[in-house]
Amino acid sequence: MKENMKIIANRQIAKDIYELTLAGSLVQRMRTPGQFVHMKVANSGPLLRRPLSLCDINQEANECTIIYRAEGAGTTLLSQKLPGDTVDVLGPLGNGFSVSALSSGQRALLVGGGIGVPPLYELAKQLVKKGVFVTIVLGFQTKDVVFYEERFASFGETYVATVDGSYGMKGFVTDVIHHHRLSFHVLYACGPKPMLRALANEFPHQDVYLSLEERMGCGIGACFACVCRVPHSETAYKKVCSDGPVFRAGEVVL
Amino acid sequence: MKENMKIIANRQIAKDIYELTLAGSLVQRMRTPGQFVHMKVANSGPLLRRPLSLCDINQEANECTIIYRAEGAGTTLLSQKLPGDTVDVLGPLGNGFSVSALSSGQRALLVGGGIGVPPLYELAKQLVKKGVFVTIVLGFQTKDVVFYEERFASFGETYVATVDGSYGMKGFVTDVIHHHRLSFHVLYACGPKPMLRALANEFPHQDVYLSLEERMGCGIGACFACVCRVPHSETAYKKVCSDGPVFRAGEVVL
Amino acid sequence: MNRLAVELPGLSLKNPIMPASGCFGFGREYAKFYDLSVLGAIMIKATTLEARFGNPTPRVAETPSGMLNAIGLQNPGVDRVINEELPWLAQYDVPIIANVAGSTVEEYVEVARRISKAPNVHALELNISCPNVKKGGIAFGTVPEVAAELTRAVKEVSDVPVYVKLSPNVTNIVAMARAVEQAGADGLTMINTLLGMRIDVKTAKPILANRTGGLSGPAIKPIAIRMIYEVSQAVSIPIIGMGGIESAEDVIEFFYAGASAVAIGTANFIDPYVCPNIIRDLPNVLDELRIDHISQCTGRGWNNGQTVYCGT
Amino acid sequence: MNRLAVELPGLSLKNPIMPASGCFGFGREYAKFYDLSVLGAIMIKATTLEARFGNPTPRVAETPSGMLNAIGLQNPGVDRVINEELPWLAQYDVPIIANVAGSTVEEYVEVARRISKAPNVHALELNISCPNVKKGGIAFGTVPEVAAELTRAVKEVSDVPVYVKLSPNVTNIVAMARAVEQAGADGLTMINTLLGMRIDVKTAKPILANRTGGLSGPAIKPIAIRMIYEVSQAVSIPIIGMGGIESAEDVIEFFYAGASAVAIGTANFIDPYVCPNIIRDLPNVLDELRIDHISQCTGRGWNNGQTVYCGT
Ligand SMILES: Cc1cc2nc3c(=O)[nH]c(=O)nc-3n(C[C@H](O)[C@H](O)[C@H](O)COP(=O)(O)OP(=O)(O)OC[C@H]3O[C@@H](n4cnc5c(N)ncnc54)[C@H](O)[C@@H]3O)c2cc1C
Ligand SMILES: Cc1cc2nc3c(=O)[nH]c(=O)nc-3n(C[C@H](O)[C@H](O)[C@H](O)COP(=O)(O)OP(=O)(O)OC[C@H]3O[C@@H](n4cnc5c(N)ncnc54)[C@H](O)[C@@H]3O)c2cc1C
Ligand SMILES: Cc1cc2nc3c(=O)[nH]c(=O)nc-3n(C[C@H](O)[C@H](O)[C@H](O)COP(=O)(O)O)c2cc1C
Ligand SMILES: Cc1cc2nc3c(=O)[nH]c(=O)nc-3n(C[C@H](O)[C@H](O)[C@H](O)COP(=O)(O)O)c2cc1C
Ligand code: FES
Ligand code: FES
Repeated sequence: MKENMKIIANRQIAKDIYELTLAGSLVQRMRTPGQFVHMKVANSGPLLRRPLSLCDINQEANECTIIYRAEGAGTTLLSQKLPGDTVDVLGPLGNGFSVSALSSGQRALLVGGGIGVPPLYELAKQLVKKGVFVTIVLGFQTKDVVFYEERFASFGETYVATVDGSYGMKGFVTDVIHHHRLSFHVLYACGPKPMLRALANEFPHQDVYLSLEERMGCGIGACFACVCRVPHSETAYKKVCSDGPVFRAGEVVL
Repeated sequence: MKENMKIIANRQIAKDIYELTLAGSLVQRMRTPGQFVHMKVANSGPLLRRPLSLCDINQEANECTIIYRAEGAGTTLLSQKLPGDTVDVLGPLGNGFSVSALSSGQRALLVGGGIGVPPLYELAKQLVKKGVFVTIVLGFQTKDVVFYEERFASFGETYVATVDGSYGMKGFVTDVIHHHRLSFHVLYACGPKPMLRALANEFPHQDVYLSLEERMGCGIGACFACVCRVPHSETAYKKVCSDGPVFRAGEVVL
Repeated sequence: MNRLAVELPGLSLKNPIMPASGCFGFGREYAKFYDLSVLGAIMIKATTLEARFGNPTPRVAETPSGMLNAIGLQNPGVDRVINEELPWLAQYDVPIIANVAGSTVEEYVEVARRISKAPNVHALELNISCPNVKKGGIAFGTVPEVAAELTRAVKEVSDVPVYVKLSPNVTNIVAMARAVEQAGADGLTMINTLLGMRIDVKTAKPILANRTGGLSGPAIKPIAIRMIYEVSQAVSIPIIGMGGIESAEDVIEFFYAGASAVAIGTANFIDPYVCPNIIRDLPNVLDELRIDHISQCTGRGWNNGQTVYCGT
Repeated sequence: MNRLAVELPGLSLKNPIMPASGCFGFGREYAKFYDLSVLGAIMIKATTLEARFGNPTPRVAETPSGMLNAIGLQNPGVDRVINEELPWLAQYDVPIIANVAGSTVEEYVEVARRISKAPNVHALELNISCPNVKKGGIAFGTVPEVAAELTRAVKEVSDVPVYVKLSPNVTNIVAMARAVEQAGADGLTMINTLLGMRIDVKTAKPILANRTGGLSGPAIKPIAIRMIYEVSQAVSIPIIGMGGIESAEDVIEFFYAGASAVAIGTANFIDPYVCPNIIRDLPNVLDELRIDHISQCTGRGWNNGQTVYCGT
């Protein structure tokens, strides 16, 4: 469950956005899109691990890909790592997106916001492989930070929105969905909480899976840092790290 | 006085002993053997800088060499650095060995113990250049950690002692001096305090320069971490970092 | 001879390494990484009378060489701990130290009474020092008389020895230690977290929803060492030390300061294998130091090799 | 408008950045690196009545993201500070805050009386919290009444405003702050170091010759932030904050917590240019945050933009 994985590539693909390819035997345990790894970027760096989603799993090559935004101390340090270096990876962790919720011929809508986009890539790959039709809506702040549009386009119709209108449609992912009247059997989403809330409110009677973020300690369910409430209970809870990060809309309080 | 110097080479030359070659414009300020640099080995590594002596100064090539023992957190991290990496160097600091204490044709005895050996190298170089005859006595714990014997031998008669007798004469540097009845106009020494004390006691009436070590905060004279007492005074002091590290025997209490 | 075996009131430990309360849940998650029977003991998560949800999130924030937490004593309540967690833990050959918390003396007493009867609970750890709850918690941990009264009340009902967990957020830790020793504590555990805070530069808001939280991790190690050094010279009950331990060398440092066993908290989050790794490394470190038995390390920082607390 | 200018009792600061006492000597060394006139102020090394040698060495030890020091108030005595150091500092356009220490009330009073008359001393900083001296020092810093009495006595003789430097080694920092405010303190500086210790694993001896020392550096930053956050809401005199500051962002965090100016200690050892670098970076950080003036940051962590202490 823990390995010093080898960095195969670590390249910038948009402003502050990096694509990291890792090799190691842990890849053989990685199956489900939406699962994440808990990464210690350096021995002498920041104390805690950083949760990062799996973006692409390639078991034949024994490689996986992660896309991250270099923002704070840990991810900035990570962005300086070179091919050949290693990083300490714990994972795969958590419960990912349910691919089995759909069968061949059905329609999935995948909605990603900002740095919530990456886990949708492996999800799209697995759904398409299964014969599911996917439509993808990606929301970003601005043109500079858009990534993977063409990659997603190879799986299905792909729409991009930017908040400032500098690329694609101006507005939010919900605007895209309305504008194009996109429909689906199952909706899968990952991104900032306001986006997830909007989607949950928009489609209260449909099958919606949401991937949540929360500050983590252990990443494995032991420290109770990452809990969220369950509707209609004072004490019931779910842990984002081990019960999630993907929940069915309605399962937890957003 | 502060520069991110470039690592040209960082190679192991004995057990846990590394020879680090740095390039940068700071080298142009480095003149005196026995001076040291205060080095921050990594941005995200240990908090404090590490004092390390200049071993070789090559102003034509804009390079200097430092020899260090990988022991604690900082020096171990340093030993993992690769050519092309940079380290944050403050220096040169302190007052080094007085080369002008001798004139051409006179005799110098250079005595180094363990990781106190390095600064004697630049000293020997400068003395020989001046026409001074140098004799060198190097003491080490054991054979594994002996370094630079041949290099010193090119400057003058060089004797090695090891505490366990695994190489050279068995015993301490003072044993070598006695055994070979070595004499000198000026003695220069760097090494552990017991060795320095023994030498000061041995030659109370001669010109003896000793390089001291002390745990440091600032390295520039501001924090009073590294003071030593001055004989016959309750309050007088010298700072190892800025008044030393080299003192005349008798100048400070050992 | 087992060089790591340690005898403490109520506890025959095969080694002096145990996960610290709140950093190991009830063991279920770490059991996926290794066999819990290798541990000296397990300090389970703080237990209160009723189930508690705890504080809103974010509950953790990173700091230089440390972390802040404000979990707020989330736990399923003493009865579910007794009925669900402790029986599950009983499959492992490892004594349990039950961390007891509450808002009133009565609550502490009731939790202690019930949980001390569980067959695999070999000792209680009185959490008088949790900085993350409004009522109780830290108040009990900062006034010697209040701590003493609580200790006395719990001792009266407990079927097993009682360790009191000291808060470092006090002017005089020795006074706290003496007060609870006098009141009958069988041992001390120290230190709990230091009260700290971080404010987000972008939003100007505290990062923790609870605003303040408890600082743990390597950053606090020198404070823990100092306090254990002071307290161990002032009391004659044993100390289980904690605060920033990451390695076998750290364990030795805590023993030198005066600890007779240690607990590992935050480091479990960084490396889930840290406890078994330390247990593996300790004999080698003892070899290097030419020390036969770990207990000989206790108090060496001040006693130069005399015997201090050495079990019974 | 100077976006960094700050008005505090006795101090018109061109910017709120000053080196902390004991981490900058009397400025001579850092003057080789940059023009001291760029600084908001300078807190000079603690001064006692007579010259003091201080503690034996080693006097410093490294810890995770921090350092311990036990210098022991080494200084040349108040008269030499007045006759040699302060006149030398007068060549720079920078107000001096004189750190006053002593073992008795009388000693504090005498040092304060003399040094407050020096023309470039614009304020005193009463060091009631140095953990590294046997007598006085920390005793004054842990009992509110004792601190208040000392403050009152010094206020009576001082020609300039008096700031009291609080020790974090207390149960109730707010009580200390209120006591010295009541006694007439014009401002607070906080925090001094936390008492800590390290023991050498090889020798089993404390690394510091003095055994314990004061913990400073980034490790203590969350504790400083928490204490300033608490105290700034409880008093109405301004706070000069310190404890682990390394960057302009850290400065903002201290202001948000409630500081009106800050001091930089340990970071000077890591980068001698840290103070001028922070002064250079601050306007850019204010730009990013869309804040006009640094003073608007004070207390934002709890007051959401109301005005708190804002000079006179
Ligand atoms: C399940 C999960 C999956 C994620 N997947 C991705 C991904 O694929 N790509 C990506 O760029 N980011 C992802 N994130 C967010 C990512 O974890 C944070 O951006 C990252 O931890 C920030 O670290 P830092 O060193 O840049 O920031 P710092 O500010 O140095 O972080 C300080 C502390 O806060 C925590 N933290 C800060 N921001 C967040 C956040 N948004 N969520 C959780 N913890 C945070 C850090 O983990 C660390 O403990 C994911 C988060 C979660 C919970
Ligand atoms: C003027 C001077 C010149 C030196 N020159 C050399 C040299 O050329 N080659 C070399 O190998 N060593 C030299 N040393 C010793 C060297 O500074 C220490 O070995 C080094 O700081 C240890 O760092 P670490 O990260 O390995 O140890 P750690 O144990 O991680 O160090 C912890 C802290 O203790 C300090 N420290 C530990 N040991 C010493 C020591 N012996 N002297 C001073 N501070 C210490 C460190 O600087 C650091 O602040 C010199 C020391 C001084 C004072
Ligand atoms: C996330 C977290 C939760 C904690 N919960 C508890 C608790 O429930 N009861 C308790 O007594 N201590 C609790 N603690 C304190 C630890 O048991 C320990 O005393 C402290 O963290 C210092 O050790 P460390 O630095 O090794 O983490 C908690 C600490 C952390 C980090
Ligand atoms: C080496 C050293 C010496 C110090 N000397 C003094 C002193 O003489 N007087 C004083 O009030 N504080 C002294 N301090 C405390 C600092 O002024 C400051 O309050 C503390 O270090 C926290 O700030 P920092 O983390 O930025 O260093 C000293 C600190 C250090 C590290
Ligand atoms: S991060 Fe520890 S329980 Fe989820
Ligand atoms: S190391 Fe600071 S004065 Fe010498």
